[in-house]
Amino acid sequence: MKKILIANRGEIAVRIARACREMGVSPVAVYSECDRTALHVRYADEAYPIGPSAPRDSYLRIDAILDAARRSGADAVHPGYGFLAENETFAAAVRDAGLVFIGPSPEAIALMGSKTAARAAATRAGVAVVPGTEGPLSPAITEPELTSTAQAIGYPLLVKAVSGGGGKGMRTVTNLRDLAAGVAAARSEAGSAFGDPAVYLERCLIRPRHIEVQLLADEHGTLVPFVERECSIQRRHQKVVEETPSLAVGPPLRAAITSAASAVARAAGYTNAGTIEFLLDEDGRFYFLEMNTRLQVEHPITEMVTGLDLVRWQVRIARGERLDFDPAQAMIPRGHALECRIYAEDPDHNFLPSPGRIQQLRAPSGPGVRDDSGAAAGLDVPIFYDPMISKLACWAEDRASVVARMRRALDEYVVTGIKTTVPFFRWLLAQPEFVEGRFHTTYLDEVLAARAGRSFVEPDGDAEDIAVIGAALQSMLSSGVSRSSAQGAAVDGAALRWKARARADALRR
Amino acid sequence: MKKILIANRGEIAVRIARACREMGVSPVAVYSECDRTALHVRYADEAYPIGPSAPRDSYLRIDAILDAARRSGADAVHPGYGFLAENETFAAAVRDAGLVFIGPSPEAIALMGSKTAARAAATRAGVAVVPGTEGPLSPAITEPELTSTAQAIGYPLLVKAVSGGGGKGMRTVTNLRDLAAGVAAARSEAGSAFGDPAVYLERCLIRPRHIEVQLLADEHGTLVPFVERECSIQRRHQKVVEETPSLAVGPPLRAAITSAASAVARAAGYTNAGTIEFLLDEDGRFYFLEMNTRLQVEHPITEMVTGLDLVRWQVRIARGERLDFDPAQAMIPRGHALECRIYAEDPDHNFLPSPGRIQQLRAPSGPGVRDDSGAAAGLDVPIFYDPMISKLACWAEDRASVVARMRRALDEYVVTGIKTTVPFFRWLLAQPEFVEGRFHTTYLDEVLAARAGRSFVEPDGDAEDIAVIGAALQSMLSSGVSRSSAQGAAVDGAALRWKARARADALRR
Amino acid sequence: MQYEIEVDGRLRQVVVHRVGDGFAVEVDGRRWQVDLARVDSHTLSLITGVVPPNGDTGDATPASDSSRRPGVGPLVSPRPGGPSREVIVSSGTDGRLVVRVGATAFSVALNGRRRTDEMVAGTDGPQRIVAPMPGKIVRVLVGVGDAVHARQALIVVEAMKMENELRAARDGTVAGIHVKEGVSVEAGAPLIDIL
Amino acid sequence: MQYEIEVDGRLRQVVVHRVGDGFAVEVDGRRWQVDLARVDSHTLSLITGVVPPNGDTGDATPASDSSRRPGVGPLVSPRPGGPSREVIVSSGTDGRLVVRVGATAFSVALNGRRRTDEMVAGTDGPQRIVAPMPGKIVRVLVGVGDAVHARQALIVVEAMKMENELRAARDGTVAGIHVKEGVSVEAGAPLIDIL
Repeated sequence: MKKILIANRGEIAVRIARACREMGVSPVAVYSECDRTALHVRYADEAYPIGPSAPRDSYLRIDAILDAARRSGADAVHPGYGFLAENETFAAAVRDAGLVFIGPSPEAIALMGSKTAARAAATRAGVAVVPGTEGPLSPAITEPELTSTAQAIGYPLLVKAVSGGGGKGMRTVTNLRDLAAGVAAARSEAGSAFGDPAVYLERCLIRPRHIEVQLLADEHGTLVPFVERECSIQRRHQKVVEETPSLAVGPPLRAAITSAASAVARAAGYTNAGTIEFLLDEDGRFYFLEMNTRLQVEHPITEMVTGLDLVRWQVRIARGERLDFDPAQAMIPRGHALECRIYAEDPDHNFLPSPGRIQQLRAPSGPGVRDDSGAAAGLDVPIFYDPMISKLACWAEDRASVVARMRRALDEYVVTGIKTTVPFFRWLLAQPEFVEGRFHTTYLDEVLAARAGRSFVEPDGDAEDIAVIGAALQSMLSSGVSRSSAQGAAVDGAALRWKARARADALRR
Repeated sequence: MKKILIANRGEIAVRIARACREMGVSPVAVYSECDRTALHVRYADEAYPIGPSAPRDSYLRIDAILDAARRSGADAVHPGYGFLAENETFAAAVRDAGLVFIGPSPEAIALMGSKTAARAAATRAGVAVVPGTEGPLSPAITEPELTSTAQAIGYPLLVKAVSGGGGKGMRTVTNLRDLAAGVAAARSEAGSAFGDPAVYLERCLIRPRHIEVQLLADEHGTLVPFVERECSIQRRHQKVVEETPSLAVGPPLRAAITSAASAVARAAGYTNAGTIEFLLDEDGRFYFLEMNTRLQVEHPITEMVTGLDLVRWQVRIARGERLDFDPAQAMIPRGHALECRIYAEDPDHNFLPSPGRIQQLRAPSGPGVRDDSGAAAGLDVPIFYDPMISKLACWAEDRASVVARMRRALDEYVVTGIKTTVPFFRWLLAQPEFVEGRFHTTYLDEVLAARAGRSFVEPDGDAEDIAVIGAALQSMLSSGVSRSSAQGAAVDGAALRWKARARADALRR
Repeated sequence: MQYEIEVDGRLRQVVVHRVGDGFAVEVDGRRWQVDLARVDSHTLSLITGVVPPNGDTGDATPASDSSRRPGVGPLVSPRPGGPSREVIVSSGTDGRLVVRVGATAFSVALNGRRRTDEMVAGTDGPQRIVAPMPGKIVRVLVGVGDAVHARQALIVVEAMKMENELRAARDGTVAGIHVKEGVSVEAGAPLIDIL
Repeated sequence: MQYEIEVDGRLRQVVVHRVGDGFAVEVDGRRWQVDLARVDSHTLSLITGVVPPNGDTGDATPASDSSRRPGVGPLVSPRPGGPSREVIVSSGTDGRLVVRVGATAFSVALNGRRRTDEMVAGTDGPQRIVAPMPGKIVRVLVGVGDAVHARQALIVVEAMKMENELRAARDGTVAGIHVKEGVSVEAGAPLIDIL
């Protein structure tokens, strides 16, 4: 494998390209019109345009992507996450073009990509699923049929897209009155987001935690589960903070839930990287939720506590290599890792997207900090895609330390020109519920509703005075004569002195 | 401990301030005239000026630093490395001012700070030292006495400053003819660098490796040694690349050398963080070289393979806390870590310092990369201090992977406006001797001498064509307005050609 | 130099004097000493102290401070050193500035430019809901004449692959609807008026 | 547009043509297709391909490429896509530029203005003024038999919306004029002969 085409954009395309470089493989990028200067294009060895900015015209265009692969001479395709990552037609088309698809087989994607089929597979593997409809709702279901189906499951319930993911095409319905509208809304969103309006119903567990198990499986029958991740901090069913290990999971539960995950994956004949998601109820029972047949957004935190590079292993598995590390390394976490998804959204205005040009960007750094970013100063955050600009992950010896480190890193993060969710995370990480790990999947929506839009910025009075002073002084400096020329002259003088001294030193030696 | 004054500058001041923030302690900076806008000043909660730019007028001014501590209300002082970090007078003055010195006692600094006293302490602890004089040479030593002393040790030998460090005040003498001049030069350099011209003689081992042992010791009698670091890649006795673990050290040698280090530190009644340096000869024998009674520049790589935060532990030890982690965690490395010291030097011109204003700076990021930097775009690299602008450290599962990752990270590192040693590291990490770990403390000087100044940049032809194309297009895009094109226009064709010829001649030399 | 600066809905009066190498700045009568250094065209480094009316330099242990000066009015050049703040000024929407102090960002308007953002409108007067970003109108949830309450969802705009509900800032009545479902709108386009 | 650029002690001749949305660039006769995007004031993103003499677009698998074009000369607008390089141009010492291509930095010097053939012409013998780029003849400034001196403007060619004056390299007499005002010419077309 000499050249890998990355059928994605943004931070994950950069992440995969970095893995390629470290493996001596040449990364090839594809780009839509608005992504011509995106980081993933500049970071790749080659780049090919695949169409207009709307995803259906570019990043979802199987033909254009395969054409780019052929033109570049790539011998493999990495789909990243989102876009075509869980599209079995794409995986099959890549295979049919004689290229390696870095991911599971089209058959496994098809099986686990349908949420209803995946639920059936889990049941066959002896793993409990959240109670719900066995298959998708008939498009022609009558209102009385719908009512009685919902009644049998019980309220509150979730309407979920069969082909869904990332919280799209999902609605919570708390009573009969909202049922029909919820189903209609979910169908509409699912249709436009995934090209498949099919939805199903599932009971809404009370205050569950979201626990998921990363897996790697090679093509020689070895399957390795990883220590769990917890992703209970969600806004409208979208993960915003992830951590590993979970405070709610001890060694016995870890053994049980990873065994369950392995059983489901084995039953599906799964290979490469995947993640099985569970809900954990207040009594410690867990239920299969769904399987993501791809690299997960939050994979960095697993890499941090296990020391295993998941993208590298994806490539190695696709090359036919064997999982030859000690499985205990994947199961016994070292320390604690936390990830915040930094979005171009305005947290003080109901998390509305905040596209636009990034004026300045200064990412945090130093011990235990990893910033996987697709953004750069001068770049526009396009309106066409998910507005995540970076994943800020931290590692430390224990959970209290990693929370403190994340707060430090958030304080260092400078992004101007657009709004980001950094202020929201600074607020969240100071909440006692978060610090003590007392949360569940609806915690965040509840606390946000209770705040009723109150700003996340709670400045001290001095900071506001300093802001006013800074605005006045900046205005004065920008309007008046700049001192920069005088400063420049001083610098040149200093540089000359240093050079003179260095030469003198060199001569003395 | 609520507020820590950091008596240092640059990357290490930022590193310590980050640890402070993560511990809920307020960091206080001090700054010299040229450091007013330095990163460590902007990153601190408070900042106090301590004098003109020359170190003796500011960062070496004990009175000014204590005055800043008093004004800020700090209750502790962290000295970093360099400047006053190994000055027992400073440690004592901090203690006498009622503040906590985050480091060993003045007595331990005094004992181990004198290289000859430290050698005696090591001998008392039963650890072999490199053969050499027992104490400093008498200032009044006669030439016949010097000759016979040197004869007894044998050539080649090293003249070393008693108070030295960082390769300063050190001379290699290969025969009698150069002896007197070498001693005189070392004395002169030591006097100006450390205020103490005393020197001693030590046998120069053939092709030794530099192996060092990090230690932590609390105030309750617990002392923990760490897995070794290897720092054999040195230019003129200055470390430029460090790694851990060493390819030359297996578990039995690790047990022996860490025991020896512990014995020396215990004999000195040592507390807080320190490092004992050894030379390892080709037969696997090791000799005590010296002890650094402070945080080491290269501490990040130890943090990466052990998961222990050394700066945090320095603060905790100074607060009287106990080393309560499992000592095995410090001794059993996970994976492999590598650090490159990025200097503002021009590797293609004999590593001359390259001060000036940083125009753009883009640090590498992503999995396994840690950049501890004191630099930022728009900042001047001052002429007064060590020109290290950042420490780029990488971690990976094994040595081959970490070398590949470091190469990837170096490729990502963009610094414009000044020259840096990044191109040199890109070259070094491609050398078979480096990749295979076949090196020793004089490897780099030998190979640099053999290259005779040949450029480290070995571009492919395409890249040069692209550079030419980029220059033309950039000129076209900024036509008429850019300073560079205006300057270019002033040069007529003939003059340009003449310059090109002269430059080609210069490069051929 | 005198400025009127609005931040968080409040007008602040700022007077800047140059004193020695630094500045003395009054904010609504509160006096600050400011040592200013420019990092780049958008970034300032401020080392500040509040100057009490007696002109104290604000040292932490003034009783033992030999450098302490007696009160000599506001224009003393005090001993430098104190709280360090990095300030980054960037342009925001509607001609406002975003001023970042440490990790906290403030939206400010210089010299009387009033805030025009209906999203955080006051407690009375008409509200106009405008498109916060370019996007497509997915659903209009209210009709002209409907009574709406604060935080009620009014309209759904799809942008960046997400459906975003825009809500009423306070109680009122829908007076006008400027868009239909399915149309694309630019940022700032008026969508709904509420009285 | 023509440049003379020195890199690593060698002088390189660069001719830039605008072709479609991109550029065709010749470097010492080697022809590149360049898709250019500006990232910021110092940073360019180039997606390039070498164009072989037959005008092939440089696809990796040309045999099966339905979009492959037959050789039609240098000014085809080829199918975009290919090697991607980030180029950062910053000012170096002595008026030189530091041009970073990927991870490698080059020190280059450029003349910075449009160059014409006479700048690199020999010192004696007849001169032929040729079109340095495709363009349109805007004005002919001399007639046959005119005596001209070195650096005298002879003819104006418009290309890339810029008027470019071509000048005599040295003193002489106009022996022939091969074009008229208003005509379009290809790169390399003979324009004026001087004896």
